[in-house]
Amino acid sequence: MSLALDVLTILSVSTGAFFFLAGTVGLLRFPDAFSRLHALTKADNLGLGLVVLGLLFQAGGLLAALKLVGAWLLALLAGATITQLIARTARTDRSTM
Amino acid sequence: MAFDIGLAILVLGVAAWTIAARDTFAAVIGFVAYGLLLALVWVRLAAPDVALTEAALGSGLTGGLLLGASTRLARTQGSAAIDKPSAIIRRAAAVLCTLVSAGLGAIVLLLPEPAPTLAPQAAANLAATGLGNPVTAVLMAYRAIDTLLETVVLLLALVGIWSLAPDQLWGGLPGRRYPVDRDGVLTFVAQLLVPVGILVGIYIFWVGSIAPGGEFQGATILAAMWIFATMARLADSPAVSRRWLRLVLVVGPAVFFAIGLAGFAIAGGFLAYPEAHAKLLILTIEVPVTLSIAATLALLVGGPPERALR
Amino acid sequence: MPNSATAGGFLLVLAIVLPIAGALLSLVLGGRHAERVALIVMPTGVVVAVAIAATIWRTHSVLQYFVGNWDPPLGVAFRADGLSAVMIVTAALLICGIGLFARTQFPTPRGVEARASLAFWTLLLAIWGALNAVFIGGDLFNLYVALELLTFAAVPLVSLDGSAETLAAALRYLLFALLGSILYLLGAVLLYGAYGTLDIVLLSSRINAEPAAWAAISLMTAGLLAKAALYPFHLWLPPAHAGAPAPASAMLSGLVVKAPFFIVVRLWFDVMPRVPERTAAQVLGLLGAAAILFGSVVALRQARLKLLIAYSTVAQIGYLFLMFPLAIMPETGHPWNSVAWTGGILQAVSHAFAKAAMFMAAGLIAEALGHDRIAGLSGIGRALPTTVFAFGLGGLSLMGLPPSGGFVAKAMLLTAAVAEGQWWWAVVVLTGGLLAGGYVFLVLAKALADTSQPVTLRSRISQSRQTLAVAVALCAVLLGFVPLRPLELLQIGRPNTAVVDVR
Amino acid sequence: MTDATLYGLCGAALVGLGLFGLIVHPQPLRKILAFNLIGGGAFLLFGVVARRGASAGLDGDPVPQALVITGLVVAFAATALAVALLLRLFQETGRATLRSDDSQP
Repeated sequence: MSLALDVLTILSVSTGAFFFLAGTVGLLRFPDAFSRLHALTKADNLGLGLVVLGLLFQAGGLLAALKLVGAWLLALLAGATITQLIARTARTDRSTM
Repeated sequence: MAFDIGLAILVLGVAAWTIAARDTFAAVIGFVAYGLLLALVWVRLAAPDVALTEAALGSGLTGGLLLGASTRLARTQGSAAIDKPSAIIRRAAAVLCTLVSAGLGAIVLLLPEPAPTLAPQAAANLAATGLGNPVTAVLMAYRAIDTLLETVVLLLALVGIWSLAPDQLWGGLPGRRYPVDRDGVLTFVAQLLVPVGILVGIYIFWVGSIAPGGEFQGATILAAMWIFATMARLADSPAVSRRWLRLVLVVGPAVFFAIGLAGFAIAGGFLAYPEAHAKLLILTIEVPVTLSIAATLALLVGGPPERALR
Repeated sequence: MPNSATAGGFLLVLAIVLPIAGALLSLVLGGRHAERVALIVMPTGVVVAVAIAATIWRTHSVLQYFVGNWDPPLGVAFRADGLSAVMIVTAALLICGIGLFARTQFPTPRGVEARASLAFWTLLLAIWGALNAVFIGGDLFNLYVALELLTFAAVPLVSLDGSAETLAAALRYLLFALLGSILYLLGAVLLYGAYGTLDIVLLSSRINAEPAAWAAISLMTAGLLAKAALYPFHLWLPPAHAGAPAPASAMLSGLVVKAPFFIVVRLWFDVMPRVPERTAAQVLGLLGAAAILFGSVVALRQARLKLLIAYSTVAQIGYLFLMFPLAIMPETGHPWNSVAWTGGILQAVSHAFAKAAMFMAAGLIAEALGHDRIAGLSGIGRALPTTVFAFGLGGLSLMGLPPSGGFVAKAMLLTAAVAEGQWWWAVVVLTGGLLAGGYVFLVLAKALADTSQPVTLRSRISQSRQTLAVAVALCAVLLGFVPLRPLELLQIGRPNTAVVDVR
Repeated sequence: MTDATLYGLCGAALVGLGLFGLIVHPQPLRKILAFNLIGGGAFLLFGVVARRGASAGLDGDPVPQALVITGLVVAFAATALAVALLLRLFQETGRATLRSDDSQP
């Protein structure tokens, strides 16, 4: 049972890490603010989500699991907001240029 | 071990980049990353209380403060190149700093074994304080005088910052008025997040007596929520002349002093607690202190009054 | 647990709590009451200071208090020896003098709160509390917090007038002070890592001559020198001390720079007494000598009175550090050590009074004339004779002429230098005295110059403020009447040293 | 080499890096940043000392850990005051540097 959980954790966290990597490459390689943001949100949503999912299998109890999910939800909310704000600023900057 | 080596190299790399970066804004971003990585190091060093403080205060609030400053100073970037020190000075500085680092490193390697420690004494006296977290016991009992003076240090820094206001703006509102949030995104998130954040801040403070956390960490989160609320224009900073604001700022150290002096009567010494009531007294101090620190930290970020009252 | 506090130990707590509680109260009550709070705290604080000195004098032992009844190393100790007592009384008297003097400049406005007066009175009390915390601190980290308290109270005073120059001066001051703090902190962590305590008494029994101790003391000393503005770390001092309002300058030059010096004395004589190192002490002495010569020569070339006095502070701080090569000898108990030691401390005290009086006088002159250009001082001696008299009395002490505290201090340093065969320090002391005579007479000659037309004063200067400046200067002069031998009070709490009578 | 020693060396290097930045950067904001970097290194040394002192069932000596918390708060206050001074200086003069001729006004 614990072996199965460990395998699930490894799979899930590795996939999450891949999305982080992809997101970072996108951030560095993509040409403008909007596509960079697009890349970043993947790292935030999926990457962190998968890492949290992987850790859930290792969480000792319900409270710890809830805290993990809470952290993910907060990060999602913050990420979505920041993305929105950056995009807005980028649009204003472009239109004034 | 491999993880630690990697982490140490990453910390050093980010630090070097922060020093070397041409753009100040970029350097500040580097500093925020540096702080978060240091928080990880603190976890590795089995100091979760410090990790929380580093993440919230050292990286978060300090980072926010410096980001704000660098955007306001953005227009002065060009003039910096003029005053650059000569190559000789730079080389001499590099040699000096290498020597300092090498010396410190050598001393770290030479530190005595077994290491001298106060952990046994701190643990043995923990029961007398009624606390479960030895770090909180150091801050609130064994070395309470440091903590007490530190709350005053924060207040003095605030008095210093306020005293920078031009005379005609004295008594006014600190900092700039943030621009209106047109799409309401920030407002929406703030409405959602600020209550959660306040809850988290109170929890972190409350849990500090038995687990990692405490008044400084909790107060920092509360301060961040205050700043967030003003950024989203949910609320505005109060004018610095408000009597209630002054009371909020001072109540923490005042209660700390009062209970400390009461110790002369009830426990035979300044800042001494009778064993039976130690935990209750410490909590009685911590609640107002958390409130005062939170308000002070938020106002320290806010800066001197910049808008006249009415 | 052994008796943790000596009788009267609570006085030490009061010495910190009283001024700081006053500062907090000022903030709550606001600018309309800040001055009144200060006027209540000042006499009370003097009583506490005198009580501390009297207790130490009567019991002939160190006053000690363990905060919260936690013994060191876990807890923090307050300790006051004879040296602490002298500094505490000096601070109390000077703060009172400066406070009374400042009432005209930072008056309490009617109805509304004024920025400058709220800040000044709050910070005055905070500086006092911080100084007392430094003078009785028995724990190196507690001393760090006390030093930060002092820095944060002192820096805003520099830029109270809000002009661009003083803002730049305050920022520069703060940056130097922060560098000093961090170096001090690095030293503290090395000491804790090596010896497991930061308590001064415990450290002194555990410390050995080894790399960790040397690195720690070097880092801490370097940090403190940056805060004390010893040459070559003096860059920040002249603009900051000259730019601040006169009462604040008096506090900064008279008292605030003495706090880091005091901690250097603690480190070298109390933390490290078993690890005497002559070479390092000679380096400190050399920096002191450089400060004396550089500061005095630059002071001679100043066109503005307040800057001249500020550069003179750079020079006079140098004298403080001459005591290290003279008082640290390989064989402890050398008869001349305590003479040099007493001379150094006496220099700190008499300079505090003399320099405060000179800044007060300069402030009055600047207020009366609307400027402080030395070239434009002609005739001020006739218009404000009392003020110029106060300046002259202070100058007497700086030059080291009798009767003055400066004379006794410098005579002691001189005698010790000659007796120990380190005659080069004697040359420096004498040259510094001559140069000080030069810049003091430069000012006096202008001020007393006979002019045909009487000067027109921009504002009337009240006689009471002039008298206060004279009173403070007289304290420096009165110190000249203490006998020429190590003061007994200063020796309380010191390891036994042979005492010589210089006469 | 233990983890603690590794981070101790890291802290020593951070102090040097920060000190270099403090000396060579002319802009005060970069100096403030460098001061915070040194602070991070110095505090890390406290953490190393604390970690080495683990005993009596505690994972580290709580005394240096508590000192770091105090130190972090003081460092923040210092940063805030320095930033406020710098911004005011910028408002008054339109520049954010300390020129060497400031000492001779």
